[in-house]
Amino acid sequence: MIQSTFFYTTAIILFLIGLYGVLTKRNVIKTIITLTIMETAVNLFLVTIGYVKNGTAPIFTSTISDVHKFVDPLPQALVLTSIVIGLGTTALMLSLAIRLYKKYKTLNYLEMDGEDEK
Amino acid sequence: MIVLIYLSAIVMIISALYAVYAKDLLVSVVALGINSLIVSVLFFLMHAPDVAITEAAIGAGLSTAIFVFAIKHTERKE
Amino acid sequence: MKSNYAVLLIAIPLLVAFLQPLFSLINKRLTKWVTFLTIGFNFIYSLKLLNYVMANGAQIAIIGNWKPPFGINLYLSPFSMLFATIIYFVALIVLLVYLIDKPTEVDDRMSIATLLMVMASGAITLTGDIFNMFVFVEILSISTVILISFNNKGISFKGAFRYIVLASLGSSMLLLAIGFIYGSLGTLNLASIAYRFNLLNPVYASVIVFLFMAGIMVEAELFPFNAWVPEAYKGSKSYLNALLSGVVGTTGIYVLFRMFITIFGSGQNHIQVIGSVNFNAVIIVIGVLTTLIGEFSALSQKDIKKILAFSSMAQMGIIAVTIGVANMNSINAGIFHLINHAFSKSLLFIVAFPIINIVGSANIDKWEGLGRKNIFLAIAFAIGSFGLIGIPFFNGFWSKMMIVESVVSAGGWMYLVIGTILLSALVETFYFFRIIFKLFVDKKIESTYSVHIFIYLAILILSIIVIYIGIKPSFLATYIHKAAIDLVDKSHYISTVLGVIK
Amino acid sequence: MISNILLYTMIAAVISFALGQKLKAVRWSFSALFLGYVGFQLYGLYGQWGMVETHNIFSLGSINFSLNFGITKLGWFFAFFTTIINIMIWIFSIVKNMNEKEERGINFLWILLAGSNLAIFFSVDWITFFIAWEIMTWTSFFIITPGWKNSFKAANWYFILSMFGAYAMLVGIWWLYATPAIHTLNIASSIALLAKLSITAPGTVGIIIALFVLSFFAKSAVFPFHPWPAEAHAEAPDDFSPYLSGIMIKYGLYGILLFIVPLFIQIMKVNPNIAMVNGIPVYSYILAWFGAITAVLGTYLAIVSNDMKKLAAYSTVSNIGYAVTSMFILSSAGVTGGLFHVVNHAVFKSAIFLSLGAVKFRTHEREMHKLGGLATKMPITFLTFLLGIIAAAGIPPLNGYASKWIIYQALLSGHFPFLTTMIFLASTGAFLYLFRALHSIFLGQLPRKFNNVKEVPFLMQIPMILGILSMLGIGYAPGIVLKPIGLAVKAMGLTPMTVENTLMVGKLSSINTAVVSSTFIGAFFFAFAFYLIGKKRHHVEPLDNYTAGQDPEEFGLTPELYHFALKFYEPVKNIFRPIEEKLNIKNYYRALVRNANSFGATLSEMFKLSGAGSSMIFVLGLVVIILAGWML
Amino acid sequence: MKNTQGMVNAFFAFLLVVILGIFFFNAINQPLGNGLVLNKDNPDLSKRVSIHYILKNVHNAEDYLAQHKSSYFRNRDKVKSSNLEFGKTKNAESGSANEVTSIVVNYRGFDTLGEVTVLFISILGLGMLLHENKKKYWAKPSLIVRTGANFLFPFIVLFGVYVFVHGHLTPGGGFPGGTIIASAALLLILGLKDFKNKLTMTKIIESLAGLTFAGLGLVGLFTNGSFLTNFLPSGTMGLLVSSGITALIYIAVGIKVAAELSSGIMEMNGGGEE
Repeated sequence: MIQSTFFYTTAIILFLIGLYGVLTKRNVIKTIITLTIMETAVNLFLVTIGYVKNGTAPIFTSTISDVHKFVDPLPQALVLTSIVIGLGTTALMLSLAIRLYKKYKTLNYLEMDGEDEK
Repeated sequence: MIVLIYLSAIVMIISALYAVYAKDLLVSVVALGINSLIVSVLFFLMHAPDVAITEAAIGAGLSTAIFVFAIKHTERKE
Repeated sequence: MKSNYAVLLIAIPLLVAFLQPLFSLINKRLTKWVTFLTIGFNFIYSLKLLNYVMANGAQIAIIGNWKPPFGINLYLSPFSMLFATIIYFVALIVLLVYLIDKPTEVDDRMSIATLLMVMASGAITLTGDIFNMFVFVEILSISTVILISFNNKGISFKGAFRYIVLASLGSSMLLLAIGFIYGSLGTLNLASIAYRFNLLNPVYASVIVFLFMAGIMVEAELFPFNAWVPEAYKGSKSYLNALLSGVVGTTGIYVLFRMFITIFGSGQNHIQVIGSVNFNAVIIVIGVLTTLIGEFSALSQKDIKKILAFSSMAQMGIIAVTIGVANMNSINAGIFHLINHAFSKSLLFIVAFPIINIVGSANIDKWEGLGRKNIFLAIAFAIGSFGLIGIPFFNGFWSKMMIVESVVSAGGWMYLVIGTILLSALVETFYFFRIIFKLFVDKKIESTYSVHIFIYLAILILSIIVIYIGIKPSFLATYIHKAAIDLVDKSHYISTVLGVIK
Repeated sequence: MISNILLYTMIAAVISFALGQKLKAVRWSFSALFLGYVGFQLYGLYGQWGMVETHNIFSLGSINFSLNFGITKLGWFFAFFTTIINIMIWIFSIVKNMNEKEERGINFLWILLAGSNLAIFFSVDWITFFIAWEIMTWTSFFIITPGWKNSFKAANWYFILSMFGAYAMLVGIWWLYATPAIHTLNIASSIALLAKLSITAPGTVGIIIALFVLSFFAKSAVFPFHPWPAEAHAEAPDDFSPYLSGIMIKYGLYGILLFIVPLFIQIMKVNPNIAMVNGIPVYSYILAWFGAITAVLGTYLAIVSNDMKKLAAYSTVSNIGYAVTSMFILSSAGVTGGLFHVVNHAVFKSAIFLSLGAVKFRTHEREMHKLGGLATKMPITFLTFLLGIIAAAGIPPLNGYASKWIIYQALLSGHFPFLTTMIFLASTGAFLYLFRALHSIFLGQLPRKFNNVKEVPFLMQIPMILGILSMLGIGYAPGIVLKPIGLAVKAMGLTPMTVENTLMVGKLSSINTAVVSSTFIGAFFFAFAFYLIGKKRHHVEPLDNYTAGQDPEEFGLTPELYHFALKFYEPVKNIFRPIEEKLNIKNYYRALVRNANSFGATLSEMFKLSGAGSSMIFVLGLVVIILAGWML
Repeated sequence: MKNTQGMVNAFFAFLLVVILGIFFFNAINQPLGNGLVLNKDNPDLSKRVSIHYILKNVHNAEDYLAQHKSSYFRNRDKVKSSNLEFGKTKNAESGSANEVTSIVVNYRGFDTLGEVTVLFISILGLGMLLHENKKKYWAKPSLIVRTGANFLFPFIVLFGVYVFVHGHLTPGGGFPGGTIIASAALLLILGLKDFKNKLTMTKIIESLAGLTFAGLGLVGLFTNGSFLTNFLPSGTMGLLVSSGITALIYIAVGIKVAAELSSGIMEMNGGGEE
């Protein structure tokens, strides 16, 4: 079955790509995209922590109820919450981006110096 | 089966790089959608159906919609 | 169990917040009053709990009837209740001013955001579970964004955007740290993390602590993560900045205190060297850098909001140094200084609000002669800055004395640290002296803005506190002493929560 | 006993502030009367040595903060003579503040300052000393800058240097408390323990002494910190300058006498392996040199200054130099001389400043070349100024001579040839600027616009007359002042000089001041008699000259032209110009300020850089912090 | 000058990313030897607190910890647990067949309450920032989309309701169910030309749902002495009416998320209050 180190490495690589993007990109919406990538990477990392080799989904059904083969449900609960938090922050950041664009007519963060800067 | 998973992981990383480097914002939003779609597939393969559905509905579905709305109200080129 | 009702401090504001949209359909000003009354309830109830806890020691409040290592619990101790009470009190004073600010059509959303922000920071001080703390940190950062963009100028959106980028960067790192902790220790409860933290592999543990620090330093306004401070403070209304620095900053530093001395600390001699990384030195270097940057950037500023922003960043740096030094005196000094800073900085921000309206601009060169126009505001500003700088018989003096004593007694390269801190304190004294001098210059100012009675009330309350702590700090000293003991005593924390002696 | 004196001072300050805007005279006379009562109480306290009162404020962690006051011989002496001088000044300011707008705030802060002044002299442990020190510093700022536009630039140097000194002392105090060998806040015991520690850990003791010396030198404007008194005294309200240069600048000297000098004496006794330079520890010798340099620098700067109050301020700096030098040669004559000079300087310098205040009260002019010929118009002020500068120059009948005589005794008997030459150079140089001031202000030609200048009201003349009497009195019988000084010197562990009411016995020689003063006074009357007998002098108008019958006015001649006062010592300035360019302390300070501001600007610029730039600093910050974790 | 500064900045960012990369990989691949570390190959669940959530024997574990104190941490698997059977076990501790839901709502319900507030406050912030957002008219939707929208809307809503009603039995729950309903609303916005935002109605639904969630929690506090306790019997595992208030809470969460996200999308689409 799948080696979980593989998922850990993908998660970390994705996280680092996102971090690199945040630090270098100047476009407002591009930064939001890179932050979302980072959040997905962290979610992938969290779920891989709960992954048990050849386990089954932690749900009792009429056919499956062998408790010891269950995958760890707690990281999944955490990821459930963190995905929705990610959605919340992304929605807020995007509305900020819209208001910034309406005010400064540009999405490039460097060129946003309005008159009330001084 | 294993090859499929390794392949999807590679696609995920490529779509993430694409999302970061694409000049056109819509293209990078689509790449982001692909990325979260593949992640929800991986969640499913890791026996986390709950998270898979949520990631699909929120990550692929709604986030992309919100991004498109935002681009509609601002501009497309970087 | 009586202490389980402590969760009301969080449940009632949440319930009221969910109801606020209905109130806003009736009348927007009503939501302002509802927020004020709920925070008032929170303050009174937390005062009662504080005295209860001071009398019979630390308690835990259980949620969902699952005992601590398995369920989520709130840890009510002199340290956490003291800070919850101070946060609610500062928020109450700021809301007093917000009640009479001119109405806007987004007032209902704004009062909900303030209510949730204060609830979240109170919850962070109380919670005993690491993921629960993450969720409340998230609520805190989102409502801070709303608070900053309430002023709806270009700069406030820039400040808000920069804050939310850093905050979500920090929270992903926080989540990564929680993942690492759960992966190795298999628990999310702070007490059981504390109990088994030293079993961790040193390199692994240092990664956890670095990631956790990255997550919290955004709220605590410490060096690499405080790029948002100047623009956010310039963008938001000045009395709301009192919330930013008094509530958000205090919560950030509270978490640093709690995590670095009780949870990651090594029992009696506080933070230990994890693997090859000496975290005492890391925090001290962060604190010194923040203080230097904060003070010297404030020197060249002309805008009062930015000056006060940089000065609150610098004070947080000084408190971070006391966390780094981590002997008994320095923890007492850090707690005392954090309380003093919360009061005197909020007083300065609240006084700045009417002054900006009277003078018409936040640029201090235009403030000349204000003392002639409104002597009460000028004296209040002087009291606030004396409290912050540490003039004898004002509240900052005692905590500054203790900070110098504790850092000097740590010996070794601490003399360099105390040198930079006092150099920056000298710079801070200078630019506050420059502002006070400008206030009392003999010049005429005409303005029609009349200061509302509530603003005077808020300023009066805070000035009385600043002076009272200065003259008779003994009543506060008992609280701080108990809080410091509760903070440092790791095995007591573990035994109250888990019932297991370390 | 002392704490309720301080409490009454607080109450008095509030009462006098509460008095209405119109009751100015009542306010100042009330404060003068109150201080008289305090002086009387202090007199009553003479003799109750070693009585200590403690009030503990709170204790947290392992420190308990408490205010404790006690009467020491040195402290009582300083407190008593400063209160007397303060009463004199307040009588002067009753009238002076008639048309002063800011006087209500100044009065409130000044009474608090007087209270903190007493608290400094009566504090027995370091915390009380530091609290009183900071209250004194802060109240004096707001008196110097009571809201006048340009007084900020003048006072900000005073502010930065004294706060720098205060923080240095703060670190010193807590370093004392933190070192396990000492671990006490009481001043006396910290001296003894520090001396013992100097055997084992001379390095730490050296740094602690350096910190305290830094703070005291910053307060008393000794060599590296000498520029601030000029602007601060010039800009201060005219009745506050005598207080500032008579009393406030002596706190540093009080600190030295309280802590540093007894410490050096103890170290000399206790610690055998100390590098000695003809009888005293080497660092005490170096500090003496600092005093000497201040004396010479003060004289030079006084010579070249053109503003009368700046001139007086620089002369204070040079007098401080004499006192510091004589104190640091650690002989009993040296310390007595230094202490005596502090008192004498306070007396004659406040007399000089009072007369300058009177001149400014009438003429509202500070530049010396715009004044002249006021002697006839303001005789009493002229007389005070004349006797003041004679005392400052150290000429026998007046008190300056007595203390300078002891200082020279100490320097010569201690075999310090170079120090003596420096002090001698400085005090002879004093003649230059003192008589220049006398000539430019009182002698010479009276400018037209001061024709109807009258003498200052009688109430302002009283302190001046008191000044004259005390100068003559101390000159005639220095024993009155020298006896309490002897007690203080004995408390420090030195054998006091043998002194009678009018007799002073030094190592090399002894002098009977009564005989000396009476001969001088006799000679003066003899000369005065000659002046009266002589033929009636015919006063020649300067304008009565060969303008060939034409009216001198149209010719453009005015009396002011004949008043040579503007570039009086230009040649002296030209001699020292090359040196002044290179090592001018003021330029160094200005450069320091410029760098601090630009450093601040670049830092705040770092935050403004949006997007790319700021993330670079973000990254650098993280890398620095991670490395700090490893290295330290 | 600008791109050189960009280059320098890119280099520093790359430097930091490499350092953090080394950090993380080093932390992941630590040998199992000295000290606890992330066990990659087969994480032993019995070392984690979630073993009790799976076996639903948290109360037994609490008593065991109370008696055996610190030895509990070494032998967690000795805690007595009853075997669980889908459709058979009665009145189990948390009663919901889906373990993840039992953790999300029952064991760690407080997090979900926080989570719902996060969504509530961020949509509120969105509304505050965009409330004067004018509607930008899109290209006219094609015929297929218009008819499809009207036709598909009820079915998507039905599917969403199904997902969050069966939250405690099958995968999915309040959050995905709410999002599906919100995507149905999105479909309507795309499909109908004259779509008017119904914000006040969504606001009322949203606050009522929130009220039920917090209200249930408070009822738990006042009846059983601690917030969010499951005061209803948890019935037989696997049936629709089981696991006490967990199902009710998840339905409330589903409705709240649905109302919030749809009002968020309406505001994002612009056109203001209606």
